[in-house]
Amino acid sequence: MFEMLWRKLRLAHQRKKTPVSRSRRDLSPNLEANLTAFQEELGASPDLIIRRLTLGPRPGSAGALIYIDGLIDKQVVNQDVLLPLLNEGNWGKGQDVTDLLGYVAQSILAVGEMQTETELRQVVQGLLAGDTILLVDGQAAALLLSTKGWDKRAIQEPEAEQIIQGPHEGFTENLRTNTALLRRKIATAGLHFEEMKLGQRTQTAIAIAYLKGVVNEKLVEEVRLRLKRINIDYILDANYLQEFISDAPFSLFPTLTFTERPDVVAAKLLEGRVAIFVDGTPVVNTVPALLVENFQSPDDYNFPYYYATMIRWFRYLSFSLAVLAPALFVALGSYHQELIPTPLMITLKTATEGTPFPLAIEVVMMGLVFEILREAGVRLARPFGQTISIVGALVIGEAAVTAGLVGAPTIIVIALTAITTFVVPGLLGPGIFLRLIYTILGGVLGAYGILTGMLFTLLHLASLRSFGVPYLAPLAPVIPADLKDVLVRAPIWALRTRPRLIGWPRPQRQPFGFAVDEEEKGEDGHDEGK
Amino acid sequence: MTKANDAGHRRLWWKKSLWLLLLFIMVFTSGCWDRRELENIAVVLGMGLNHTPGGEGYEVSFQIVRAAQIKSPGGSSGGGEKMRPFWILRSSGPTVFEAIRNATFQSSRRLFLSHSQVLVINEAVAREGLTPALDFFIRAHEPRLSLWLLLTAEDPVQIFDASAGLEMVSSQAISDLLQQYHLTSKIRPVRLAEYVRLIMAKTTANTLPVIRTIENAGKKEFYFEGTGVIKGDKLVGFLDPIETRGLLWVLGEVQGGVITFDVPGKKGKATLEIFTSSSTVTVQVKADKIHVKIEVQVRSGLGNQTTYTDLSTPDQFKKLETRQAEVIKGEIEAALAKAREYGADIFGFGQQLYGHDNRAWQRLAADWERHFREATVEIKVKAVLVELGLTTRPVLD
Amino acid sequence: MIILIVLVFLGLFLYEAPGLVAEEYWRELAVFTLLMLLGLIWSILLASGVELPYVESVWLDLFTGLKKGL
Amino acid sequence: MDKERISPRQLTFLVISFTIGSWIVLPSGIEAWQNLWLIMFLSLGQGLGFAYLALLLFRRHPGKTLFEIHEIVYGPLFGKLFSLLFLWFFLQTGAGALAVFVTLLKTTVFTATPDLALLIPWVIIVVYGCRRGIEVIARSNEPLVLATIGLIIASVFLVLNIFERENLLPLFNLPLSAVLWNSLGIAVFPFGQNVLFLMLLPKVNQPQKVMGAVFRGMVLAGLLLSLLQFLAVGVLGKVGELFVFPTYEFYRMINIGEVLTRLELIPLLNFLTMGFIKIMLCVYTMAVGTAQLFNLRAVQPLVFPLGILVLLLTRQIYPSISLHLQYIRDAQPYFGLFFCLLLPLLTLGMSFLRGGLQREMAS
Repeated sequence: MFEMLWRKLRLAHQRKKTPVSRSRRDLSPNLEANLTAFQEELGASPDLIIRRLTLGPRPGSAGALIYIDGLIDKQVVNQDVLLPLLNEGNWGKGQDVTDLLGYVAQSILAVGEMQTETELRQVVQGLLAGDTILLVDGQAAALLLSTKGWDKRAIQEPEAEQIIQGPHEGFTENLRTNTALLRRKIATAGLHFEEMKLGQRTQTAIAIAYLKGVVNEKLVEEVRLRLKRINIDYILDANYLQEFISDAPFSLFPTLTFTERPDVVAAKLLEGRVAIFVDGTPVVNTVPALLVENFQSPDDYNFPYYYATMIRWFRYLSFSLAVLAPALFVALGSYHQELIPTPLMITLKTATEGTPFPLAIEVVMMGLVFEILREAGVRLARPFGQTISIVGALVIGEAAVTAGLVGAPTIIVIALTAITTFVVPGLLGPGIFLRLIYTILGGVLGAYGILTGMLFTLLHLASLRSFGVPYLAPLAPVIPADLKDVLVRAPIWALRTRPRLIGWPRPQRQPFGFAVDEEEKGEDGHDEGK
Repeated sequence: MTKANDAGHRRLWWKKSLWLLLLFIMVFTSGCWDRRELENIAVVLGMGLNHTPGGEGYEVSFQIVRAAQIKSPGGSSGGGEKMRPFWILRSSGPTVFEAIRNATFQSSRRLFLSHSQVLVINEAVAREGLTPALDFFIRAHEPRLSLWLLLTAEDPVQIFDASAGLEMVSSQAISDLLQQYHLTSKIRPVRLAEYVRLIMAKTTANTLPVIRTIENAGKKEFYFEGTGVIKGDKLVGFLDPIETRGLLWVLGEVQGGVITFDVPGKKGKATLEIFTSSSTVTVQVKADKIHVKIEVQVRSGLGNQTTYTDLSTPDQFKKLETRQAEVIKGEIEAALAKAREYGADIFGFGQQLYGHDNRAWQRLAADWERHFREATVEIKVKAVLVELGLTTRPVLD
Repeated sequence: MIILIVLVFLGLFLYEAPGLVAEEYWRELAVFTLLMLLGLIWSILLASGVELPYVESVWLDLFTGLKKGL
Repeated sequence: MDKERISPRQLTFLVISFTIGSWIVLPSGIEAWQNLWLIMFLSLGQGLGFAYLALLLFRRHPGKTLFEIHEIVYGPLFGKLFSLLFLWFFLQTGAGALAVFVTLLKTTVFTATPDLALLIPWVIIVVYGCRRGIEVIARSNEPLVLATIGLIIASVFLVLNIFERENLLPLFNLPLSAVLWNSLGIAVFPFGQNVLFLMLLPKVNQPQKVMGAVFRGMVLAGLLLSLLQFLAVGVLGKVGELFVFPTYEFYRMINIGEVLTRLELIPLLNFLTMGFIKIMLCVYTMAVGTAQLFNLRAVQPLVFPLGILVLLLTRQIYPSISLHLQYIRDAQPYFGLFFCLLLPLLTLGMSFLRGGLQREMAS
């Protein structure tokens, strides 16, 4: 009862309704009035181009072509719109045509997508989305010609998610290119897109993608509901979205996955997930997101399974190292000296001889130094800057050791954790936060403190749900069938079922083994596979 | 709706912050009592146990690692002799625990016993009964049951003072040596857990290795020699190295070592290397008389020979094997004779009976010593020679 | 020391009580305060060193007495 | 809170971690040390008997918690009295287990730390877990139990070099009376306490699989504990009888090539997680019980004060570990029998007497 109440509260703060009041203004038949209306609406911005021309046969009526320079494809506007309009020959037959715009649309213009609008706000929106507007004196309507075409970034591999073997294409800032990239990956009709506009100020286009027949309808419904409920001025990046529609806004751990790779999004859609595209950012969210997904990477599926399993176990190990290594080092060094093997104990003692600070302070201090350097590395230059910061950190560490301020083992542990945090990029944020908390707990209550910290995290994660699916799905509520892609990356032909909680309507992915080739089947008349 | 909404919202934030506050209270209230930094603990690697000169209390000595020296051994340290990488501390008190605590009058750092490898016990303490002295080492949570127990006639400090040969600290050297016991199989290393288990089982007598110091070119070094026999809880006597190996043959713990004997019918000696050995002991009771059958299998190889004859022929091998079996039998009998002399069943015949024929054991347990002395023991040794090394015939024959 | 205990209990009470009041869970609030008071009194007794009987020693005397009685 | 559901598999895991709980650290029936692992099976049999009795009671009143059954069978007044008795049983079980764990921590590692510093974090975690509800406890319990099972299986291989068959012989050298008394002691301590699950059974989403799940849980827990005792006797031999915490000493003996050694912290932490789950279950059941006793709607606010009560009782449960050992040996069998045999039997009898009303047996 109370729990449900709390959940209501949590979503309550997203539901504040501020009614949007906007009077409906229509276009007027008088051309000049429309033009001044446009100028009022958009201000005298230099990239608003108004091209006056005369339409129709010999005297013809005054018209105007309006577009925003930079948003339209100049080539299309000049060749396919202006040229036919100004060409005398086209006007031959239709001398006394009243609906000039209709005639122009039917038989003159060579533009694919066209719309006629009467309401000013719609026209302005079209203009800002890269359409060209055709107005004619005497007609209270406007013709929106789709001439989008701004210079886009070329498709290249996202720097953050590079893989060794496999496709190297990444999403760009343009929504249409991204949807096209996904279409090329999944070329069946089942791939459905739904678009909507969000953010009063920015009118950013948001697209939901899912595979009909594979996805769970309730999930799509939930995604639509949550997106509609967002009431915000602007959306500039996928993370704005994440904090709004995530199940646990206060939680450390992201309940949506961030990726810029079409092959990853395609794989997730095939598993029955829903992808959310945001125009203007290459980052795409897929929901529901589980903790184990952060440990998967496209490489795992492009390499043989035994190698992939090994890498995956390296990732589990390195994330636990990144979070636990400094804490355990402090706990062992300050509380459980009995557990250090004797030879190591002697070397540890010689290494920490004469260092002034207690171990916990040393580790936390050096940890902060490394974090600051890492951040500097990122701001410094392109991502390779991070390696510079690690090298810088080691140099400083070395100096601290020779000066006798800090023990050498501390530097080794800190450098190790600094590197291992990069292995699982998805959990970089939580990793650093948890490491600090565990180190302090380790310094105060030793291994027992760390255990309480870990249990607190486990309980927190177990209570998390991402769009209804428990966050620790294959591990916390143990689902043996899904473990084949978590503990070990089973060979592709064995990955026959989708994750149970996500793709439950049709868990069966493909029949087991190899396809039966045609002639064989033909002979015995029936095909025993199905 | 909005008003409750904001209240809910505010309370939500307040709840969240309170959990964090709780976490921090927990962090600062605990204030780390048990924290002991690496710098201010004195790592004890070896402990010695002896009576105080007066005789009634215990004197405990410690060999503590001096970390600074280990980094740059023998660094010139101004005054006094070259600083050795360890420091020997003595302290005494009515009980072992009191003695250990009194040590903190002299040591600037807390003594940390978890890493101690060896416990060297003076014979005088062993003669009076060991368990009272060992109780602290079982009961306290710092010392571990994997502690090696050693007996010595001298003051344990002498053993610690001895040069550690290749190692830095003599306790470390002793511990490493005990783990290589199978190279000679003439020492039977015993850990605290093993000693206590046998004492509690009341079926078998305990044995502890003996260590002493010898002069070698001016420097004192430690030297393992024989085993002490502990009957009940008191030291009753010693076995020499050969008898110790006799005991090990019966227990099946000989995993290495060499045997030298005169080649039958030839002038010169042969040394065989023992690879592995196993033994089965069966104890039967017939009309309250104990009959023990000991079968020992040995696999060994020809190590070297000092005769001029070719020993690599199969029948020569046969002769060597029978001769080797006789020598081993001799060793076992020597051990048996010594054990009977002390009336201490160090071979575990009692344990066999206790395990396999409990009723008989209940009957005979009362004066097991007599039964042990009068037991008829049949020893069968099967020696197999499997290897020649690299050469067949001697260089000159 | 007693002041600290009272403070802690007050803090915990304030943590939970407004939520209950807002939702008009009166019965729950009553039981909640009852348990909190029980805890408060008990911890004050404990803190002030009053000699309270140990639970297991009570059971032990009862059952060993019972066994002897049988 | 009341529409939470757990699956039969999760119930089995909860039964395992509840049974393993604090017994694995401080076993009952320690006199029969050498044959403890054999007597285990005898106690498992008795434990299953208690469980069958309890499940029969649940079958007669499907979907009802123990306290509701009390009110149906004994009427509102007496029913509440019996429920109060059981509430105390849950409190003492939880506090007893917590006291044992704190003593373990204090004697092995945290000698100088005051109890409070160990108790406060523990209770915070338990309260946090209970406020999230049984679903979250069950979900986070699964990986922990798998880790414990993995650890116990792994310890078979870790001790191969120090395991001596001799220590196990002779198999049965205990007088029959001692065997029976000790087996009863074990039947009551870890297994009998599962009567607590009578409060949680209605929360399982497939009622017909409940009996199978509970039995599977108890049998698996029994096997695990017996295997661990078997290894401990094999390694420690007679010395095990001396120790207050034999399992801890057993793990201190592991020593493979001077490298894989001194790792007793890992099993210690693992058993602590079992303890956390056990005490969480105790506090959660008390919260649900109190809510039903005063027929309240919300369970969550009760968790905090009950957690504090458990904490306080931990300081008041036994003056010293020696008294606790004597309590386990002499008094706990009676105390346990009263709660997991006598009372359920009485309730079952009364329920048959009342006859008719809830006749329909669960499908």
